[in-house]
Amino acid sequence: MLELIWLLPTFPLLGFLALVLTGGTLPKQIAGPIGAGSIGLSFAVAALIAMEFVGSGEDYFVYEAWTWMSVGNFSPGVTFYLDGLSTVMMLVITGVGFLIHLYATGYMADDPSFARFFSYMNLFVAAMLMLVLGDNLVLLYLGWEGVGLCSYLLIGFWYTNPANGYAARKAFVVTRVGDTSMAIGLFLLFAQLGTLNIQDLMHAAEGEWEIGSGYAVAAALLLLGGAVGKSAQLPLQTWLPDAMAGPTPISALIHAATMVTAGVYLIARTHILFELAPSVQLLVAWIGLATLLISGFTAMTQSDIKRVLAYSTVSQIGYMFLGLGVGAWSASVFHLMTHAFFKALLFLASGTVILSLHHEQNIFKMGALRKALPVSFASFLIGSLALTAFPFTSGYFSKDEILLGALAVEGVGTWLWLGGVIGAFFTGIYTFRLFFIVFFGESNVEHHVDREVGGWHMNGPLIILMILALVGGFIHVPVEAVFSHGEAHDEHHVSGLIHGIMIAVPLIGIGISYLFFMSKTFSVEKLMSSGLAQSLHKFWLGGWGFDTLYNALIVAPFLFLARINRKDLVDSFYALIVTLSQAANGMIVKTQTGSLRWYALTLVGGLVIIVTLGVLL
Amino acid sequence: MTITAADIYLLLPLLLVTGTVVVAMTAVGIKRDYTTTAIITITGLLVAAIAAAVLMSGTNQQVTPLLIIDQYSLFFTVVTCASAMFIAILSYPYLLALDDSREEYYLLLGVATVGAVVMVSSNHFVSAILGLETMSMSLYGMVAYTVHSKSAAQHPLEASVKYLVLSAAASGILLFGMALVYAQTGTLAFSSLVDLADSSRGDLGNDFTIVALLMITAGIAFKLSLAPFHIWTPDVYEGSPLPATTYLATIGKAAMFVILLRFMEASEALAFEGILTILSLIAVASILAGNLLALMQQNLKRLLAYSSIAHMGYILIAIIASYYVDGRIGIEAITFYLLAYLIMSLGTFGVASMVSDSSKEYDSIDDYKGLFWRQPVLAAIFTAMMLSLAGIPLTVGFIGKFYLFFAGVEGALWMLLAAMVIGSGIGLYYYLRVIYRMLEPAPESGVFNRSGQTASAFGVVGILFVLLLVLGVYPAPVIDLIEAISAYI
Amino acid sequence: MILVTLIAILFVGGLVAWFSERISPTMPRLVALIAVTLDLLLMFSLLGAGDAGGWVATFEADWIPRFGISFYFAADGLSVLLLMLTAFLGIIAIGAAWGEITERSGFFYFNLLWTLAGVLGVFTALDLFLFFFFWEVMLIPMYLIIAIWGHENKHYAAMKFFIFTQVTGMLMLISILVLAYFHYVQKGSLSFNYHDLLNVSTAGSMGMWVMLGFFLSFATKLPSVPFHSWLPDAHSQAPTAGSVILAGILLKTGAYGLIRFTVPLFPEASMAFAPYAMALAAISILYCAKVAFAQTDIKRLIAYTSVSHMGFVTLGIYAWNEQALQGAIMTMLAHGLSAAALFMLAGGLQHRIHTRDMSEMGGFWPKVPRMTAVAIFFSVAALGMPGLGNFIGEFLALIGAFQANITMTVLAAFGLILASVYSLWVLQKVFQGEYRNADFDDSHLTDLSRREMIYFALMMVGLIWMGMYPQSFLNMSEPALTQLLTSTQGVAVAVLQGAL
Amino acid sequence: METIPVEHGLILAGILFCLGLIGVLTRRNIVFVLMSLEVMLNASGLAFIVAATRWGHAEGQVMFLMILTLAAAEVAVGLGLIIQMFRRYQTVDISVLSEMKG
Repeated sequence: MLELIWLLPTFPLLGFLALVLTGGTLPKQIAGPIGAGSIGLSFAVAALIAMEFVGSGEDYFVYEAWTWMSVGNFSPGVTFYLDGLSTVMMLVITGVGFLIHLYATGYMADDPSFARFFSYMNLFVAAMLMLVLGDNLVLLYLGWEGVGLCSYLLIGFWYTNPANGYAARKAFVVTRVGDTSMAIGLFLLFAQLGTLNIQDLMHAAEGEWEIGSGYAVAAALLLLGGAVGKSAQLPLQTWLPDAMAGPTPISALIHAATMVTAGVYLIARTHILFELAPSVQLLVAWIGLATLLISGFTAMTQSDIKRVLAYSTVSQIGYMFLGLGVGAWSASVFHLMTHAFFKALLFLASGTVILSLHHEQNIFKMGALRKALPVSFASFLIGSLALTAFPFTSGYFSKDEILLGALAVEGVGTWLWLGGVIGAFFTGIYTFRLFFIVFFGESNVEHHVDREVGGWHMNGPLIILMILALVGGFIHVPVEAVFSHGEAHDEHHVSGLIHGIMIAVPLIGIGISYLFFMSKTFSVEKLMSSGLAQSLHKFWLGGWGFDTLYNALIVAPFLFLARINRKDLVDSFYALIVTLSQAANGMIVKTQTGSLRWYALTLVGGLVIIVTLGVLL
Repeated sequence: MTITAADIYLLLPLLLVTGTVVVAMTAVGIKRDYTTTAIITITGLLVAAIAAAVLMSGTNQQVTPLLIIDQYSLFFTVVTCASAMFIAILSYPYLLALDDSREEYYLLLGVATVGAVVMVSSNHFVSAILGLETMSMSLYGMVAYTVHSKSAAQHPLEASVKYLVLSAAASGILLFGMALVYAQTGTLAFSSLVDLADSSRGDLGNDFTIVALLMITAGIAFKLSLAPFHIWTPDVYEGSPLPATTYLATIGKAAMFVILLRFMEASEALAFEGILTILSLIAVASILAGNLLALMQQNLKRLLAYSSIAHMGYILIAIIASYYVDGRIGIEAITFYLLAYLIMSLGTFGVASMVSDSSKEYDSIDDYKGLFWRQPVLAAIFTAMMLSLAGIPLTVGFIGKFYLFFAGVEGALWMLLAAMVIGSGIGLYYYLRVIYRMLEPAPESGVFNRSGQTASAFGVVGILFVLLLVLGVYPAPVIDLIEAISAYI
Repeated sequence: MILVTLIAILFVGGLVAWFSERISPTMPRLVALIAVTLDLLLMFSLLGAGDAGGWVATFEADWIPRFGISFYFAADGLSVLLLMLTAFLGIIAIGAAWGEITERSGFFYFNLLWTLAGVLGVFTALDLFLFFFFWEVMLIPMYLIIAIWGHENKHYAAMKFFIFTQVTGMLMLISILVLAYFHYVQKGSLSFNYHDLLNVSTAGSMGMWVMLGFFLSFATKLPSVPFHSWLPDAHSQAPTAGSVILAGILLKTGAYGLIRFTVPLFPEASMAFAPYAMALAAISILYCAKVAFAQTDIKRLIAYTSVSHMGFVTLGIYAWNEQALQGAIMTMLAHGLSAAALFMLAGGLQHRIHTRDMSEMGGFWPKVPRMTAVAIFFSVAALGMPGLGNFIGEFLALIGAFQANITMTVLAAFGLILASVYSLWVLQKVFQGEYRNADFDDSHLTDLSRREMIYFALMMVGLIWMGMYPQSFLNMSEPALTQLLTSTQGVAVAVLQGAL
Repeated sequence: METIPVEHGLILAGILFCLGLIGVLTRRNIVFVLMSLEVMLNASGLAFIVAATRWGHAEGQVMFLMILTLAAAEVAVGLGLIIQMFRRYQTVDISVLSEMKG
């Protein structure tokens, strides 16, 4: 059974080929089943494999399809590596992926390029599986770039609008910056350790580098660069909110559930390396913290329903990074999974809302929709609770573990924990701000909602995800073997007070947003009246001005250089040579006057010159 | 001293050419007939060439103090006579339309060839001057030949007067230089000028020798149109009727160069620092001036005149190299390049005269617009010739350039090589310009005069074309031959 | 013998094609296609282990004994790979010209085949004189192709192309002569034979100068900044087939020269020069990527990207270890296909809408979906997407170069970012966005024909093959490279020990 | 008896030669130009004779005779051209012969 693992990426790939080679001309009745079905099949396989693997009690399983390339001592194979971590990932990808595909068959039903959409989606899943199953960093890099490509194609799916194209390019290029740093990391690792097979690499690193050695730090930093790029963490987080330009299922699949968590996966995969570089590991924590706070603030100010969710995604991944940074590996992976559930749920639900309101995304043009859109309402309720870590929802357990992990760190631990808690507080506020504004209050809907779009293939996935979002916290993540020696700490005693705070804070957040946006006890307008508040609001709304900064520092100068040198400076040098020789020709031709006496003069002059020269020399 | 029968036998080629002229003259005396005169001349030259070729088996003998008949001189006798014959063939249709007596042209051509043959086999001042002036005199005539013709498109008069005056002045300088050398050495034969201190009368000093040598150099440089004595070239080329230009540009140059080579080798003039430097300067100046002058030139004949200046500069590099290298590579390079230069110049002018005649010459580059699509064969040949002049592989010009480069490398003359590279770089531009003109779509109007395109003319350029390619692709036999004959210098 | 046959077939085929025009104007392309296909088939007989040195086929005969020059052809795995690339792209080029060249087709295919013949000669000649001979021979027909069938500014472009390559070629000729003279001085006889010259000691400043002569010529052909500026003009003016040959094959001759001649013949000088060469490579990659981004003429843009990509080749070559060299070769092959395909797309567009100005294009996707798909594929390939050939090449080149020179490698790696910038920019400008019925007449803006699709499909398969199972190519060049590496090992070690 | 040093003779010839050159340079009338050429040639002839006397050879005189014939021939051709020129331009000023240039 296990050696059938190669089927996992194969099914989506076949689906992709089927859809592409037919030139995207397949009718929906066929394209839909192919698109969603291929993922369904690989989910089935994944489930069986997972069962057998977990049952077998093995630590890992390796299957080599073929040797990719072999040059000297550099010979990465197309090899699949299965262990607890990749099991979780592959289940999330295929499972959630399948649900989202299913949902999409309904959501995209009216789109003319239906088949094209699913071809991209399938390619994405294939690449994502490569990423998590690859046993060497080169294969991982293949998946890594592949998902980036699909993300680009899907963000720019509605290409007629230049804005989408821009968002797509931005997403690709910004992540490419990270990818490049990661690639350099790969070069460094290979140059130093002579292999890119992850397991060998980790052992070699442990063997050759003592903790905190320069190479370890450098390599870890470079890999981190890749991770922050893909997972939209500081300082490369700017692309994700714009990425919402794509169809909503994309946001759910790529920009919430799977691709953006690839960074988390990478760091978890190479956690040994990060343990060898404690400073970098701590940096990961701080990056996570900063990101989750900043995006938390920003989320509170957004008015586009998907941008709110996008920023919340960024901040949730921030939690995962925080967890990784404090060595709560399994906690991060756990949160990765639960987040996949409830964030996918939220996005899909928002999709339903948007579609029902004829592509309206501004939350202030919604309101009082709980009657009109019952399914979405339910989904949002559950999703928001899970997101705010409401006790005993999935999000509660995972976030709890992460914060405890943070607390356990000596020294800065308390501060990290405090930051995390504050983040949770804001999570409560912005999540329910969204919830209340959309589903309660008076309706600002422009064109009235006739009926909630749905049907089994849209509502089915929502319901399943609701369940998962609720009870996902009780799923056991089989990753002990992976992090066996890496786990930062065993469950030690934590005072009830701490637990109390961690439960209470999000609730307070929810309460505040209730007072603001539900009961209107406090008025946002009054708050906004102060100049300081307004400027703050502007600042947060603009995502803390990162875009502006990067435009000024990088984009503008590049465009300027490109513009001034369109003609290619180097060429003008050769042009100069041409001009010079033509000028010389112009001058020397003047000597050909045609006058005999002048000719005679040159004859004599020449004679005189050479004779004098000759005598002098 | 007496002239033996053996000497006569050795002088056969020379005598044959002379005889040809006499026969032709008598024929004209008996009955004026253009064709007959032409045929007599052509066959005579052919026979002479063959005779010389036959003699070319290991003979190396001084015939009278004036002439040296060795394989080298015989090789160039063959080349000269053959070229003269080609020119004669090409001239035939050209002059056909001339509204004036045409027969004497062949007499002039014959006499000029006599002079050329004397030059290539001379190692003595007297024979050198004798040959040179015989050739020049006849050339004055050839240049001015169409002067009576009302329809002659060129300025033969202006050309010939300029050529006459300047050439005579140059001869004067040359003669004076020779006189000084004679005063120094006491012999009119080419002989070493080094270490005269022990000669019976003591010498008149180094500077004296240098001045003498430089005057000779100047005189020769003028005839070879080397900078700064090049300035007459374009006008004379443009003004003369094409066959005369061809003669001037090919045989005129080659024969003169042989004399220069023999004199330099015999007199060891290069042993003098000053001479060496001056020659290097002249070479560089010629290469740069020639190519730069040609850069924007629109008149084909002037363009070729300028390019010939550059080419003479290239060959001069080999002469300088021959001083530095111990082997004979320099002389071989000169010999091969002269041969190559004859082939490509003859070809180029040949094609030009095939589309022209004495009343209308197509000597503007624009006249060749679209030739490639009108007359592919002719254009292909012309292109090949241009590429050869530019020194592109598959053509003899490349092997020639290869030879020169090799000589330069062995002599480690980096500066001169640099000049040659730069020069050739500029050269590419104007050669390609001509080719590009021919590639352009043909204009509706302006069809060429085809009277010049006789079978024989095609035969000539055809032969030259084949030679161009064969020597360009498989030069080994000729190289071996040249290696052998160069031993005689 | 087989090698000579390969070349002869093309030379003869060219002549036949020229004269076959008299029979019918469509005859020449057929003749050309047959000739090149025949060559390609014959080449399969070269797929074999070869002797100890990895030479699969050799042919030697006297040519100019006076100078020790001989007709010496030989091919090892490296050559064979490039030979096959040449023949393959030759077929593609004929395909590109199939419908485009209607005027004087006979002479066109004559030139096309003679260019290919020259290239084959370059890839197989092991006598340096012979090599130079072919090196120049391939230029003339290329010049004619640009000068006759080119676009609005063809005279300038053709002239520039010719003069750049010729002048630097002359410098190489001088270097070759000096090298032969070295052999004369050291071994007492003249020889232009590659294997003889390998034994000539070229250490010292003179060696450096001579090496520079070679490098200059190859760097111009490659091209590398600052000798690249002939390329954009040549490319933008040449007919599509011309661009395909130029980008796909001719540029590779420069890289081949560096691998085969420059480094092995002058190991000391090359090792000393390597840092500067790698710096030039990095500059080429970044600078030309930047300039490319600024272009509005789509063919110029692609031309500049070619320079940028060839930078990785230079980088790999001067890193001179197995990964880097394999990377360089893979990049040569992959770029050969991707660049050729991109130029065919650009040419196809120009053929359809008679403009190369991207500012007039936009939103073509719905009108030409197949072309768009192809364009996306090859742009993505060009920006180094894993799974496609270009990635293998560039990744190997970089991973090898990193072991030799970290700074330059890191700089070069930034090229990966810029590559994505300009590639996606082209897609945006041409295919995405709103379709506006622009100034040009779009009545001919039709999607790719079945014939065109076949060519592109062939190239796609090639790239995917290289990307997913490069081993079949790596194995071919492997023995040749080991040979080269061992021949220069002593020096490399010495350099590492700082002896030089 | 006391002979004239060879230098003196050569210097004299040199002066003559320069006179000739200057004539060629300065004269507009082509007839005078031809005459100046004569002077130049004869100057070199004189130089030959002086050189010959230095060595007591006859070659010098032979050369001089040759130069005389040479000069004669040159003048013959020259005068022929002058007539043509006068026919065409009604002048003997050489500056009219400057139609070709560049």
